[in-house]
Amino acid sequence: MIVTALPSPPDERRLAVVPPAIERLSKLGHEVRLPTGYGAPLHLSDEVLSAAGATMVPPAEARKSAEIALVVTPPEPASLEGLQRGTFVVGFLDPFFALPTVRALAERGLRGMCVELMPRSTYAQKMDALSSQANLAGYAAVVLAAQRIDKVLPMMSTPAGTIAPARVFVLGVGVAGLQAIATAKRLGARVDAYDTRPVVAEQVRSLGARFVEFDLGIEVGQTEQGYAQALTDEQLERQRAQMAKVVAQSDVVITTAQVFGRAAPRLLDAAAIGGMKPGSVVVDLAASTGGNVEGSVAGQEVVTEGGVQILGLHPLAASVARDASLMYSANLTHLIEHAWPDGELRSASEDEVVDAVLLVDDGAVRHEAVRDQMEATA
Amino acid sequence: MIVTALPSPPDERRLAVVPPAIERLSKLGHEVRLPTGYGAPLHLSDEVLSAAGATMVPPAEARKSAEIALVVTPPEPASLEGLQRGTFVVGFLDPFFALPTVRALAERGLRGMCVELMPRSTYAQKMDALSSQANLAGYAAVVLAAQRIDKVLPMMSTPAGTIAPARVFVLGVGVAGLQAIATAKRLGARVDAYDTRPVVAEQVRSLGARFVEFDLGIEVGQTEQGYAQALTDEQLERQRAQMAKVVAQSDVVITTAQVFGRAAPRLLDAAAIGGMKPGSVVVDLAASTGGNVEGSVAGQEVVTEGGVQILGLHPLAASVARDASLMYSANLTHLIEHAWPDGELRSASEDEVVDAVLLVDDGAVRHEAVRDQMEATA
Amino acid sequence: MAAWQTFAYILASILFIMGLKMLGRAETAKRGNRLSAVGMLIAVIATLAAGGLDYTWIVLGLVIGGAIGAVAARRVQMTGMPEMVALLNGSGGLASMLVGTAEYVRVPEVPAFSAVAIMLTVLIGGIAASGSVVAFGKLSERIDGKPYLFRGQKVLNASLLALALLAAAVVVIDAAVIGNVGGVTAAFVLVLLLALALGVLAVIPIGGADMPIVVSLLNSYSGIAAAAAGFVIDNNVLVVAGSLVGASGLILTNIMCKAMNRSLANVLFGGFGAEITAGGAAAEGVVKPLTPEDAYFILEAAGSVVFVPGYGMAVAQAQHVVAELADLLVKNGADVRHAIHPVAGRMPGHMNVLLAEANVPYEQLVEPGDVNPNMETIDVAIVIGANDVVNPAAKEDPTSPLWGMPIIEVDRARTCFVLKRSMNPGFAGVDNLLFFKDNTRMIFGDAKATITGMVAAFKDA
Amino acid sequence: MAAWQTFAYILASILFIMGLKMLGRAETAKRGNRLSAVGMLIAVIATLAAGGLDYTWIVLGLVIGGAIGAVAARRVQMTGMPEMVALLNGSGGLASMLVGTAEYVRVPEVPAFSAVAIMLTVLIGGIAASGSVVAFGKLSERIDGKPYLFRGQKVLNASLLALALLAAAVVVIDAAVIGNVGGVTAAFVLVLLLALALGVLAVIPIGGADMPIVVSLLNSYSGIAAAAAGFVIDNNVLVVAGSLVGASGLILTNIMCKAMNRSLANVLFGGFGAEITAGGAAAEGVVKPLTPEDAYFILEAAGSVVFVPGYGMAVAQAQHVVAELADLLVKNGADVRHAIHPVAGRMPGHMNVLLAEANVPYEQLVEPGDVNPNMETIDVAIVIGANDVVNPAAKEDPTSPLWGMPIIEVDRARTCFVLKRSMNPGFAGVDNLLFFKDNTRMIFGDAKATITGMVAAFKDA
Amino acid sequence: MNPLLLFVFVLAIFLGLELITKVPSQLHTPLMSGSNAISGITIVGAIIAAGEGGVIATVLGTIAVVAATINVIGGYLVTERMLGMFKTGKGA
Amino acid sequence: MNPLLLFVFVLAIFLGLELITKVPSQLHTPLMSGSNAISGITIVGAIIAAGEGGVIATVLGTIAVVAATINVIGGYLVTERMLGMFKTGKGA
Ligand SMILES: NC(=O)c1ccc[n+]([C@@H]2O[C@H](COP(=O)([O-])OP(=O)(O)OC[C@H]3O[C@@H](n4cnc5c(N)ncnc54)[C@H](OP(=O)(O)O)[C@@H]3O)[C@@H](O)[C@H]2O)c1
Ligand SMILES: NC(=O)c1ccc[n+]([C@@H]2O[C@H](COP(=O)([O-])OP(=O)(O)OC[C@H]3O[C@@H](n4cnc5c(N)ncnc54)[C@H](OP(=O)(O)O)[C@@H]3O)[C@@H](O)[C@H]2O)c1
Ligand SMILES: NC(=O)c1ccc[n+]([C@@H]2O[C@H](COP(=O)([O-])OP(=O)(O)OC[C@H]3O[C@@H](n4cnc5c(N)ncnc54)[C@H](O)[C@@H]3O)[C@@H](O)[C@H]2O)c1
Ligand SMILES: NC(=O)c1ccc[n+]([C@@H]2O[C@H](COP(=O)([O-])OP(=O)(O)OC[C@H]3O[C@@H](n4cnc5c(N)ncnc54)[C@H](O)[C@@H]3O)[C@@H](O)[C@H]2O)c1
Repeated sequence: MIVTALPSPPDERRLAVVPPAIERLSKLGHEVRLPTGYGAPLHLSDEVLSAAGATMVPPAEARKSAEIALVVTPPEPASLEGLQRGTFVVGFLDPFFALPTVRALAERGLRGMCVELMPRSTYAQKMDALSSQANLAGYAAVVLAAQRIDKVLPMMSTPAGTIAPARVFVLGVGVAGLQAIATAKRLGARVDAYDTRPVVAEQVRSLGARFVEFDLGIEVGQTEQGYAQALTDEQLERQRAQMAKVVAQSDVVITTAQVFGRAAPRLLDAAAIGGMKPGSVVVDLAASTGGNVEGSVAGQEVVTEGGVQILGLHPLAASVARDASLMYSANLTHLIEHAWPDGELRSASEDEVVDAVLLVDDGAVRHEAVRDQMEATA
Repeated sequence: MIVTALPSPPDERRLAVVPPAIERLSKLGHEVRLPTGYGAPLHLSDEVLSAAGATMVPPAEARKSAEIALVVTPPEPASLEGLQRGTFVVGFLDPFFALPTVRALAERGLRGMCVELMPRSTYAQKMDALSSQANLAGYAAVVLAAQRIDKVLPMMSTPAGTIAPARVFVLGVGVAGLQAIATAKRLGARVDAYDTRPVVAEQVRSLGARFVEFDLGIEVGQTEQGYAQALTDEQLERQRAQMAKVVAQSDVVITTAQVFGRAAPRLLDAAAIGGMKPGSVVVDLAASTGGNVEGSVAGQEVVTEGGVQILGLHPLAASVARDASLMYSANLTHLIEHAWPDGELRSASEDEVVDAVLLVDDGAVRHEAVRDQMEATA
Repeated sequence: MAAWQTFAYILASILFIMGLKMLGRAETAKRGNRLSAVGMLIAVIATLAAGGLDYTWIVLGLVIGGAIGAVAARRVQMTGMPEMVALLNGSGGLASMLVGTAEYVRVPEVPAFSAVAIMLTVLIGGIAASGSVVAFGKLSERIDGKPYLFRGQKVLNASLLALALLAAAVVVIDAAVIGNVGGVTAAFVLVLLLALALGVLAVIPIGGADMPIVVSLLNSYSGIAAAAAGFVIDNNVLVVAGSLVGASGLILTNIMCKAMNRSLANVLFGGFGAEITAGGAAAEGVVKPLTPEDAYFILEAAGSVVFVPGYGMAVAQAQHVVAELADLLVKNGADVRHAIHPVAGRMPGHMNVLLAEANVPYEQLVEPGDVNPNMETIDVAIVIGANDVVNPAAKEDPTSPLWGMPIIEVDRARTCFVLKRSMNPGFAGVDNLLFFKDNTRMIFGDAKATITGMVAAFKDA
Repeated sequence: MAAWQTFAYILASILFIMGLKMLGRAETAKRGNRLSAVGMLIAVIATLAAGGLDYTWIVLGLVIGGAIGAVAARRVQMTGMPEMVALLNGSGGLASMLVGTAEYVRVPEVPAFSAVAIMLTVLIGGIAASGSVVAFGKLSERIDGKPYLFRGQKVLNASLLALALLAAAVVVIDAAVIGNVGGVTAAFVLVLLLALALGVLAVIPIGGADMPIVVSLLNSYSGIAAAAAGFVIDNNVLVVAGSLVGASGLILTNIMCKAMNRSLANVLFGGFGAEITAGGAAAEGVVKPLTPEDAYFILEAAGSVVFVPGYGMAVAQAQHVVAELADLLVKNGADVRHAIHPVAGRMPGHMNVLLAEANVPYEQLVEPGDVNPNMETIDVAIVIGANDVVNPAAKEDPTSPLWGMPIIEVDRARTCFVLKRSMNPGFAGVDNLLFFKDNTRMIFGDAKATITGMVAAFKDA
Repeated sequence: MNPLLLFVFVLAIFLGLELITKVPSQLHTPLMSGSNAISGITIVGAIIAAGEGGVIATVLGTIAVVAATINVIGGYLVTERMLGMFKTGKGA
Repeated sequence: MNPLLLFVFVLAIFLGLELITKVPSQLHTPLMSGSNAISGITIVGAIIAAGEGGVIATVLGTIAVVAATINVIGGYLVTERMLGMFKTGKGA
């Protein structure tokens, strides 16, 4: 197959292919054709990319010949221009929110492989880009918070007095939340964490942090795929009230709560944030899907009147773009390797992974929930 | 005694007195009079300060009545206006470089207590502001570097491949260097460190890092006070050459090398920096005394052509201003408690600490090296 | 002795052996005690069944003794156990002494070897009997618990012992050369009286706190007395059971000594140890080293422990084992804290980094001000490669460069372990008087190795 | 027996006891061996000095035997030690057998008890003698090291043993009822021959790799034979030394079994164990649990160890003790690595965080691809609370949801310990066939507690 | 006296030294008391002394029997009571 | 036979069981060999058998002495050689 990558938007430093992925794809017999200047966001020159095995061609040419086009974020419909019908567009397609992109794919007869739809099985984990990026985002969130807050995270007993350890509160303990907990613990903070799924309590404790229990009235489960179920309004209210107390005594709050296919739940309102000490930091990892925190803006830093900084981390993991690209490109490579075992796409009816990720095929959207959403907003 | 504090310059967020210090000074029988709005950089309102026991007065009044005036950085000569003769100005006075300030103090009949001159004895450690600030600076340097670099510090074995741990190289292992090592280790980096004083090798290893040995021809000692001795030119040359190799393979370099009373030694030249990978980060903690790194500018972030970021961290520890102020104010409080055991200043001839720190008294500069420096530049 | 009787005695001995072994482990202790009781029953029955005895007095003795024993055992308060054991041991010693005497009286011609055995029985049994009574008195506070001391005590005890041995020699020679001249000689009575006196004199100078050790030692003595009695009446089960108790009692005594941080010699020679302690002269210049193994016995019995880490912990990279030891101590019921001195290590927060790495809970970290006020109530302070921060010169010696610095006052803890590699001073270069204090024990060696040793001792228990 | 002779024997026995004890510790082993040699010398001299013996043949025997022994000991290669010990043990067993026979021949009227002792001496001595020769053959590869197996082996051995016991009973009854009718009876000869045959038959079915255990067991046998000979000639030092070796040899055999991960029963009943292994039927459904204590013996002898941590290590917070155990293994000379599977734990890099916290050097961390190719050469793989990432279903069962995922193939290691609390599946909910593999040992319980136990066993050694 | 008895003595002493190694502190007193009860084995000697005749020996023997029985009965019962204080299972 | 001998036997067996607890694997063979040498104590029996007269007994006894001496001398020397391989100090 001939593989290319569509350039990322200017505020996105991650790349969908970097040298190790190029090498691997070439070894598998694929040809990688990249638009000149593709590596610039990561200081990768055209020479470096060709040395790894890529053919550097003018952008238009890259599109024209491509059979697979890799993307980091859902491409603007305009940027799909020039791709041949039947070409696979593979990457984050944000199916529930980037509806124009999905529509454009279908209309142009392109085929969309959406990595967000990857099954969360043990086997598929090497192709699970949501996990790989969330993991780095969790790390980056803590590092950012540590840099922004005006105190140190660890406890220090010094001749000038003892500095108490900072309190970090992680809300939502998926992959990102776990890594955030681990990183904050490493830096010596006292970490509390909370999630609606009770199974994560053990995982939280396995990292040495404390799991905060709120009384929500009833137990909340998870879907088969491991995603959280949505809470009722009343449950959300109870949770908010009890959480405000924990938030008030925290120096850093990191929120990562997502519900698959929906806007992120609003966990902290202005009142809760208002209870925090001036100088405290809130990092909202869900900012781009609506935000867990009232007032958070994706990609921006907002300082409240009370002196609390709310950082809407976006795009995910962009602050560790080099490693994020490494992981992401490896995920895509694994996917290509799995889906085209010998140049031929596995049939969706036989392969669970292809069935799950193949979002747009033959001009149609294959995923029911996405279809519903599109109809609703049409 | 009546204690006040001179406001810090706008780019300095640290304060010389914060509530715990106010409480302690009041308990010792001193009166703390602060100019209104003093706490603004740290979001401390006048109410909070008065609640702690300070009297909030208009700035001019604060100066007029003060017997002791605390500072965070050497005050501009102009800002000494309004202090009565005989008033003690206590804090960082940067005696070898802020000569105008020293001169102004002497000329106006003020008395200067310079905390940089604190003896480095075990007993005096609680008053040692250089240590307390350097400690936080070491932490802040690593956190800043971690935030700026486009990869993660720890090793991560993930389904998408293994991320190798970042390599951090700490140059100069005083208090700041040690804390930098500890923090980088905590974050999971592979840490190398180097210092000219061989005694620190054990300390480096005690933190789990590797001490890099360079062959400098001869052994280099330390002064009685624990400060490093200056190296000869030839030694510096050898060191530079061997160091370039280590630097080239590092993702983060943190330099902290200082020599008491002199400009910081130049450890890394453009060539060495040029050998580093694009995206790497260099943090120069000595930027404000001339810099260990060619091209570093205090308080600025410079990106080289090769894509290396050079961060001149300045002012020290300002990024963790809240804790830095806590420590610094505690150091000063301890000094006041020690120097004025019952309202009376201990005589310099009897007390080692007072003798050391009392830089300007009776219109004269008491410290010989500083006097020499002043004469040389006069 | 009939073969079946020997077999019964062998069976009894096996039960004693297994019983003793099992008594040393919590899970099996109960079963062990019962096994050994069955062994005793078998031995008694086998003895009675051998026949040839007039049962009247025996049965009378058994009934009276049994009744007294049973009632006493039932009545005694749980808190009064040690003194009860002392009394019981006293009657055991008395019994052995009487058996020896009876044999001497009964047999017309005692062979020399038997005479030796008899004298040992009488001497050791007598000491155990009267010593136990004194121990009982001290434990139950019928006698003042303070050590009774007077000049020349050592000399007196030594002379009395010499006299007793001399008298015993006379008896033996009597027996060997001219044959036992029917009946008790003056020399024999003298041995008897001196034994009783020695028991009193040996125990009286020892302080009440050491009494449990003394009782254990006297228990070992009465075991040996029983073994000696076994030689007197040529009875194997007595020899076996007595020797077992004698030897294992000695080991137990040693274990108890270590748990109380006393040396066996100190207790063995009674008053001598007490006298030195009472003298109270600051034992400056004398360093008391300890092995990690012995340290275990003290830690095992400690209710409150404070760790004081310093730069040496960092050098040794001992933080993980320290955390593990702390864990074990907590599990063992001790209250454990880590007191971090502000200047410990080589950078501010040095100890925090290490202990956080080892996952020591923040709740266990305290400042000097939190432990100093109650330092007297701390059973053990473990100083791990710290030096300047625990140097009492800071409060005792105004000429010291450390003078005036607040320290962690481990010198006031009940016991203080100092773990370091040598007597070298720390960063400040100041010698440390802590090392010479009475309650300080130096554990030399790399701190990690030392603590690893303590941990091993714990896990092995 | 003269009193002085008894004393000499007692002295010799004490030296044997101390010698044996010291032989068990590396620091004292040499001194221990010499002490026991001195004990032997004393025993021999005391025997010779008792007089009443015709020295001609004795001296001849001593000289010839001494010369052969000394030359053989000097000549043997260091690598040939185990077979040398087997031969030496064989001559010891032979000697006891002959002593028993000689006594039977010499004494006109053997009492029943002595007859029993003689028969035991002959039987056990004979087995030790011929068994040792076969073991020598296998070890020196003069006999094929493979287990010789045939149908009905068990039955044959059992019948021969029964026959031997029957014949021995005849001899004893002979002696008891009609008196020893002067000279060797057919029954006696039969016992002798059967003993020799049993020795051969018991050892021949055992594989060469197990021979050291067999030699140790035969050593214990020959100790018991010596003790039995002691009863025959009413000699106490024989009884003591023989029983000591017999009992301690059994313990040593047990220790060696554990180090080789074999059960004593398996070896004791000779071929039976081998037969099962040879059968080779996949023992699916049978789980073999192990205690941490026994695991120690295997680890102690391991030259290469791979740790495979998983989510359970995180839950148990066992990382610090894992690092400690790894340290101890390295000190013990083993090559140690930690193989981190990419999906181990519950987040990417989960294991890295934990192991970095415990200061495991990065050099010890490897990926599955680094260990899988040489897994056969790994002595022990320790799986710590991992499950899915070591599930062989990923390569063996195409219907499994894990099918196709690269795993860490610990099932191919020589021995694999799996530390978990139960047989529950992991995150993926898939049952794990690894638990049932032949070379897998399950160590149930919290992983931290388990490893702590292993560490304790190590430190205690 | 049978010289073999010396043998028995030596072996028992060694065995006694090996038998006990490490004892948790709560067991110190029960172990002491339990082994003290065993040292009451002198009861066997006392019985023989009390039963073999001779007036003085009988008197002394009877007193010895009383004393030894107190030791034995009291010792076992007291030990039993102390051990009853521990919860079964992991008492250490 | 003296029944006390049984006593001796029982005690020695128990002592043997207690004497060895944990042995580092390098010492397995030396310990086996060293204790094997001790089991050569049967030499005492052999000497008596060879020296007490009777033709057959003397023949058997003499062979027994040869065999036992091989065991004793060979055993101690072999053990000594094996232990010589360890460095002194911490050999474990
Ligand atoms: N905290 C700071 O910011 C800072 C900065 C600079 C200097 N200081 C100074 O450092 C000192 C700190 O006091 P401290 O009590 O922590 O340390 P210290 O007084 O320097 O004593 C450390 C002790 O640890 C022992 N040690 C070293 N390696 C060891 C090992 N592997 N195992 C066991 N023991 C070992 C040494 O004794 P052996 O050699 O006998 O083993 C030494 O006496 C103070 O004087 C302080 O002023 C502190
Ligand atoms: N790495 C990631 O990013 C990530 C994220 C989400 C999910 N996952 C999934 O998680 C799994 C990871 O595999 P894994 O082998 O590490 O874990 P696993 O398959 O979940 O097995 C963990 C095992 O640890 C045992 N365990 C739990 N607590 C223990 C304790 N205290 N002591 C001893 N054992 C204990 C459990 O058995 P007992 O209950 O019998 O003790 C369990 O079987 C994979 O299926 C992977 O797909 C991974
Ligand atoms: N099988 C695999 O190998 C594999 C791979 C990746 C992830 N997973 C699992 O999938 C699950 C989801 O991971 P993710 O990181 O993608 O999750 P996510 O990003 O979808 O959500 C983050 C977290 O937010 C939580 N959350 C949702 N609503 C909340 C609310 N109102 N309050 C508090 N918390 C709320 C969720 O429970 C979840 O834990 C995890 O359990 C993870 O272990 C499994
Ligand atoms: N007694 C006390 O309690 C106490 C208190 C504080 C500091 N100290 C000691 O004082 C010493 C200095 O501490 P500091 O942090 O103030 O030092 P500093 O800030 O003056 O210098 C930082 C480090 O740079 C090093 N350096 C100088 N020239 C160099 C070169 N050319 N190459 C490489 N490294 C070079 C120095 O050796 C020093 O370690 C330390 O040893 C510290 O432990 C002691």
